[in-house]
Amino acid sequence: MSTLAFSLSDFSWSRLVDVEWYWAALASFVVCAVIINLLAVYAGLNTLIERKIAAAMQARVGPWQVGPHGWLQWAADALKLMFKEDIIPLQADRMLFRLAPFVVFGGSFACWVALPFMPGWSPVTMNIGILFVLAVSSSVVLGILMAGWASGSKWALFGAMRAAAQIVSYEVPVGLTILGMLLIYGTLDMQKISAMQESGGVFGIVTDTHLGIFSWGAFRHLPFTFIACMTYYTGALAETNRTPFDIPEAESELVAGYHTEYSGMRFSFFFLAEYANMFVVSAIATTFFLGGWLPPFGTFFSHVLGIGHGVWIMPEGLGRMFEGLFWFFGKSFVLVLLMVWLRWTLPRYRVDQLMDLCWKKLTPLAFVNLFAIGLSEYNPWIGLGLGVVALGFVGELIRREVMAPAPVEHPKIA
Amino acid sequence: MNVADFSFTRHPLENMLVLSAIIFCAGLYTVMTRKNAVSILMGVELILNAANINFVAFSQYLPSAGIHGGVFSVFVILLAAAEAAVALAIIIGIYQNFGRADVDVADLMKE
Amino acid sequence: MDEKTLKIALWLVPLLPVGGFILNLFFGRFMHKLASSALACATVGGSAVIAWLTFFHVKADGPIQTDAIQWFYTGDGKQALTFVVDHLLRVDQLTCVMMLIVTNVAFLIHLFSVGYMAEEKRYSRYFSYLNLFTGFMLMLVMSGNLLGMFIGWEGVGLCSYLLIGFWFEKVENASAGMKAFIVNRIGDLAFTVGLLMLFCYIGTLPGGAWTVDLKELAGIFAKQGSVMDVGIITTIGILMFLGATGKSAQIPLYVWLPDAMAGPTPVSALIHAATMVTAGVYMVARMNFLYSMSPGALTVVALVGGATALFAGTIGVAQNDIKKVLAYSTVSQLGFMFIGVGVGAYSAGISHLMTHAFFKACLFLGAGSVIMGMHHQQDIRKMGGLRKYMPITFVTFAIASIAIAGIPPFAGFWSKDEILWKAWSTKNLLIPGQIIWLMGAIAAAFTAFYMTRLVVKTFYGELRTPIGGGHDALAGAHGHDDAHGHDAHDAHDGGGHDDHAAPAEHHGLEHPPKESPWTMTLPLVVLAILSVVGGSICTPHWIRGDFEHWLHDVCPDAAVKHHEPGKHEMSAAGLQGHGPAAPGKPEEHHGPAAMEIILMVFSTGVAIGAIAFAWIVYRKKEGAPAEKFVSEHRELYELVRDKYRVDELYENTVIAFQLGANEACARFDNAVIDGAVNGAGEAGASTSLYTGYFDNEVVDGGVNAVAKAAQAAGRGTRSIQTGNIRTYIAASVIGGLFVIAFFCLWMMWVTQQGGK
Amino acid sequence: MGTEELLLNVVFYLFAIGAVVASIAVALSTNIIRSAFALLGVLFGVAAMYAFMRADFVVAAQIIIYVGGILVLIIFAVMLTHKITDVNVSNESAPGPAAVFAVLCVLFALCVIIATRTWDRSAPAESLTSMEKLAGDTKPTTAMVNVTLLQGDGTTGVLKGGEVRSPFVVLRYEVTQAPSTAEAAHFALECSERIENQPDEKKRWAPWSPVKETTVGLTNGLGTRDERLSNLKPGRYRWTASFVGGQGTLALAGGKPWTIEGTTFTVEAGLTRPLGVALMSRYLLPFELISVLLLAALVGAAYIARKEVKEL
Repeated sequence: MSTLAFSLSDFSWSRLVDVEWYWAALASFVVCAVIINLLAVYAGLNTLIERKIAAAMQARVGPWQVGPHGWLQWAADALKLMFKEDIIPLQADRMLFRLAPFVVFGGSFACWVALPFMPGWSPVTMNIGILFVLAVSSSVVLGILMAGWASGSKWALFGAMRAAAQIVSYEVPVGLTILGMLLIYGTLDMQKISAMQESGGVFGIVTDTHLGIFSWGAFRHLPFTFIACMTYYTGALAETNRTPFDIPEAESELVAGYHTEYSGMRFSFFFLAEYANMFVVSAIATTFFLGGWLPPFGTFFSHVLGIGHGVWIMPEGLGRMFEGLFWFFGKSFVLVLLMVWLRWTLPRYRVDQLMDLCWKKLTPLAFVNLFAIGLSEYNPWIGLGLGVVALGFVGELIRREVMAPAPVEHPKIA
Repeated sequence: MNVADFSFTRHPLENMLVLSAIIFCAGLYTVMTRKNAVSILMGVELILNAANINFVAFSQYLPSAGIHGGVFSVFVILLAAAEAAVALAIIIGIYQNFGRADVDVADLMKE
Repeated sequence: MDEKTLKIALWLVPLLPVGGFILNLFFGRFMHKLASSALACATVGGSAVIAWLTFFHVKADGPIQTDAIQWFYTGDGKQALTFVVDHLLRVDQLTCVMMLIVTNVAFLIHLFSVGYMAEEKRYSRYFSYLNLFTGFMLMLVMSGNLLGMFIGWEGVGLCSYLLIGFWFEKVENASAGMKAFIVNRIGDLAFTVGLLMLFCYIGTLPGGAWTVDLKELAGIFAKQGSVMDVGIITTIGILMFLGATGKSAQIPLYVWLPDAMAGPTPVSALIHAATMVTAGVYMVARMNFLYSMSPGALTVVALVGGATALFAGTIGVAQNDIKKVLAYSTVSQLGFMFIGVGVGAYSAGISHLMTHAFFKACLFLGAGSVIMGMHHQQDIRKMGGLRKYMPITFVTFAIASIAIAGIPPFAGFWSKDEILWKAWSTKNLLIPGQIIWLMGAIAAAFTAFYMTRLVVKTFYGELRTPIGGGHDALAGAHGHDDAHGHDAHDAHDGGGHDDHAAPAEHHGLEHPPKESPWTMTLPLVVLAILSVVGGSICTPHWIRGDFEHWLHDVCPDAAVKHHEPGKHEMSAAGLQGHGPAAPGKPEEHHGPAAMEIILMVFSTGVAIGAIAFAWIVYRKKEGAPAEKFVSEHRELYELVRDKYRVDELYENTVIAFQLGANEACARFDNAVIDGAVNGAGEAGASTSLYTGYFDNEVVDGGVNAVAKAAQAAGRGTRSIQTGNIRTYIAASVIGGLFVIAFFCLWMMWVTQQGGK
Repeated sequence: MGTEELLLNVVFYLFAIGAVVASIAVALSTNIIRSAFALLGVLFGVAAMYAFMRADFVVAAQIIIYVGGILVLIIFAVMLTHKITDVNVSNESAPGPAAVFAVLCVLFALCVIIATRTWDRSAPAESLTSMEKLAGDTKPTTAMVNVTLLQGDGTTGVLKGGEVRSPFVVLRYEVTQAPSTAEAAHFALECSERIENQPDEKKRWAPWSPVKETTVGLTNGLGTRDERLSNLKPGRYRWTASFVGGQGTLALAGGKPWTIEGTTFTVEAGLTRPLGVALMSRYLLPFELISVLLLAALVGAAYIARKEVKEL
């Protein structure tokens, strides 16, 4: 594939159908517009679903007025946000205050162009896909810091610094787990990563066999890849500042965190960015651990439905592509809903507990996991042995931690 | 036959060189004029980036240069990270000892 | 077990006890007593089982040896001195015998110790030492080369030292252990010299090789025997025999053995009666190819053996400590064995070794049982009438005594008589064998005498120690503690038993002596049975005895033919290992020589006579004649009782000389060497005075001058060093500018040149 | 110059000028926080430059490490060393005509050198060899297949001027050697501008020299494919055929009316794989040393900061 990472002619459109450059440009513009609106609608629906789930879990009704059963509430909210007055505090650094939401939103939105939505097609196909996603999403931190500082408010600033510390810290275990999975796949291209999960698995002992969901990344080297999946998901929760790691916007301590001072459209940008981030991390989890756009039953459905056959990489008909799209979105959205569920289930961590979890538990675990996966890739039988040992260890850990939980240590007042 | 003309003909080498020169000069000016240690650190980062552009440019435009430039740019980035960590620790030390983060206050060894 | 497995399992024979030693040494103190003793017994029993399996294998199809594991090597094939030493265990018929004796007797004695040491506080350590000894002994007898044998040789010495001084709280015990060790060192020095001489001689011999492997050595002796120098061989033989006298307590190095009785009685039984002290005999038998070549060496061996047998026998008559009596009888029996090997009848020597192992172990264990029953009373004058109290001990003890006294058909008779007959009929010596025979016969008589005396004084008559009352409570408490409270106060309690009867003397017994537990009586019974029937395999060949054939392949009886006076030459027999060879082969076809029968009858008569005499003296007449004899020849009695004052002799000669030499060396050290050192120191001090001036003035002056110059320079240039970063950067930038400008000019110049 | 090229130029200059402006803002801004965020702009601009130079891995490293790590550190340091609640953190500088003059001198000197220096653009001998040598030693380059359009009837002849009668030719390529493990073989054909109007050394100052790139096909196994190749201008072309993970032959077939003769090639695309190979093979020791140094820096920074915190 072309090595030019960000050039217009890299759009798969101009590769599939051979068009003039302006058609390509138009197509790319259309794609971006579609994705942005998709994102907006998705975020709105997501808020609505979240509120509904919260209501259900708290035995409330939730939004009810607008539309049948309140199903249009999100649109109303969007309208309200659009027409709300945009307030900038006097203390604020106006330029940065204006700039910050776009940096955050841009950072989380730019990740979408690299996601492998359907077989053989991403908005931009680049051979450093996952690296690009990690890189771009790391600029969200800057946006948050910018916003927090530019607001000129203590709450915002503390929230921002908390968020920055948290995100930067939790990038370590996340990066390590992704590194371990890259050891298995040997490529950065998320399309290829998705395609490679169609066959192989069971500690790499069977290589070219199609094993359904057991060829997915999460089941490649049990239990390590599964532990990696868990670690990644936990770290992703923290990176998106979701409960139980939402101390940056802990409404009981800081009013609303770094976007306390924001209102109206700028606030909605943060809002969109958060939900976009949720989807992005879920999509990465899907791509790395849950087989990307692969259907859970391999090519079974396709054979039954008679849409195409054989290789997944090259699209053989739009039916195949949209089936992949369906599975991709389905898996990712399940993960997003899991986030929502967790948010209304778990209590919030304290700051020291948060850092303790990251540096003393997740990071060493990710390191060990990395080595274990490397060994398993080096020799499947070593991997099997390690796996047995690790399972015993995990069982012991569960017996000790879960069945007899350690007493909560109270914060030391200096 | 000249390979280089055809491998990367889009952005001539000189563009990159001039750009890196400008960034380098900006960093130099920062380092020369700032009092604040953190700002000086920023200037140093600018200079490093300029150097990196040169490395990558020569490595990518001149086939005879080989891949060494690319490798070196990665090394430079890593070293910049280490340098930033240590430098910032020192700066915080200075700030907590002198109450300011200026480089001029830490001249005790002059006497 | 098939051969392949057996080859592996052979390693276990020595290694199992060593493993038990390690476990007991490090983890013993955390174990329950029962556990550690069970561990020890189990390891030794395991090697015993393997030993039996090996024995059957060897009986079926010949010797077996493990695969060689390279130990070390010198040189590459090209250099002059090139040889490889392997870890190698070789089991032939001789090794089989020794292996069986060691493992089984050791197992029985381990079992005995379980009961005997029940109240010992260093229990696990005792068993670990015992295990270590067993391992070393097995290595000694099983090793395929002289080096491994030597390591075993030294190792058993170490273990005997450790176990003699086991109750080191008492000075006597510690010094006894040290005495044993030092005396053994003297012998081992000679042994080492002999080994090295042998090594060098065989290495430099034409057709020889640098080797320590016993089989290769035997082969070389077989091939090159005719060209060897009998003088050197004799020297080597005598040197190695000196080592044997150390280890096996022969004149002149026997003095350590009686003191070695300071150790626990089972140790005396195992190490100082059954196994270790026979190492010398085994060595001579193992090196038979060497001894068979030199009548001189054989003569020395036989003479020393006979002398020792006689000498120790006479001493045994006058001892009153039960263990001392047994010790001297051990020495004299060892003398018998050396007579056997010395006259070239190795099979006879080894057979006596075996039977002696049986009955002497039985005797010692019985003595241990008696001592236990008498609450650590060892003086036979205080005993008597014990056969009522401890019947099993009495019966076994009596059987063993009859065996050692040499009454047919007990074991001792056959082996001893074999030895005597060989001594009479031998032609291998430089002196007529009848002399040796005479010594042996007298010694046998003495043996019968003092054994009877011992039995009578111990088991017959009335108990000569008051029971129950008749002594103050304190002493009673003391006695009680002696019996049981080892953990209570160890200082002299550790040495309070198994020693001279001293501490137990001034009080009686609290309660009458009782029979020992089964762990102690079972070994007694087994050993007694063995000492009855054990002799059957070493009966003469015309009574279905085939011990000689059994050992014939390994150590055939020597037969030196005298071609010309002074030149001795081995017959083919026994030098090429297998295969029948005319002269060396035992006469098989015809029956016993008439002389042999006569001698048998004679020696039996002598033994019976001696027994009867002793019985009359000590049983019928309650020892009155002995008293009379003593009162008449007081000084003779004291001379014998004090073991001919040999210890004092050594004290005044060897040790005195040694101490004087030490004194002289110390004086030399103080006067000359220290003086020289101090003088050097003085000289250095006086010179340093002057060098000090030079240093302070010139060197330091120069250094200070440099420093001052640097200081001045710094003071001059410090104004440049404003602590201001910006000035530094500016300076560097200006410098860089200069560089760039120069670069540009140079490049223009270059381009102009190129233009032209 | 084609319109798409113009567009790309615009993008390029956008990023470049953005980077320059941001760097000048870093140098001159009176507000240290603002200069920190200007540094963000510089970093992104430089990353874009790397992207234009096709150093994809360096782009990712630059953004992850600089933006995600160093810049956050810097901003934290700023906030820890100032009274962070007031928005305008003064950032006094000592601007002087001397400094400006010196910097301008340096800039001028650099530009002079860049303008007058001529670089050695010759390819090393092994630039066309197999993947290992490419990855190990020289920069990944695309093999040049010098092909000429031939008459359909087989009579050769380099086209000069004139018109290509058909708007497209059919290119048939087949994979003769299986691609390496688990990686689809990517086939790309890149047709540079005609040789006749190749820009010369002077014109290289011009920011752009046009190229039309067409990715011809994509397969993950042996086989033969036909791809339509369009908008060819008449002339003699150089084709860059890049073919990852396998070998194949290229032949423009169909013969109506043009055919293209091809040769065999093996090509590595992108900087990621060769960088990895180089780091693990030739630069292994420096790589390890740098990792050790990073660890030392981590410990040292933690130590210094921790000590001070104790003193507080």
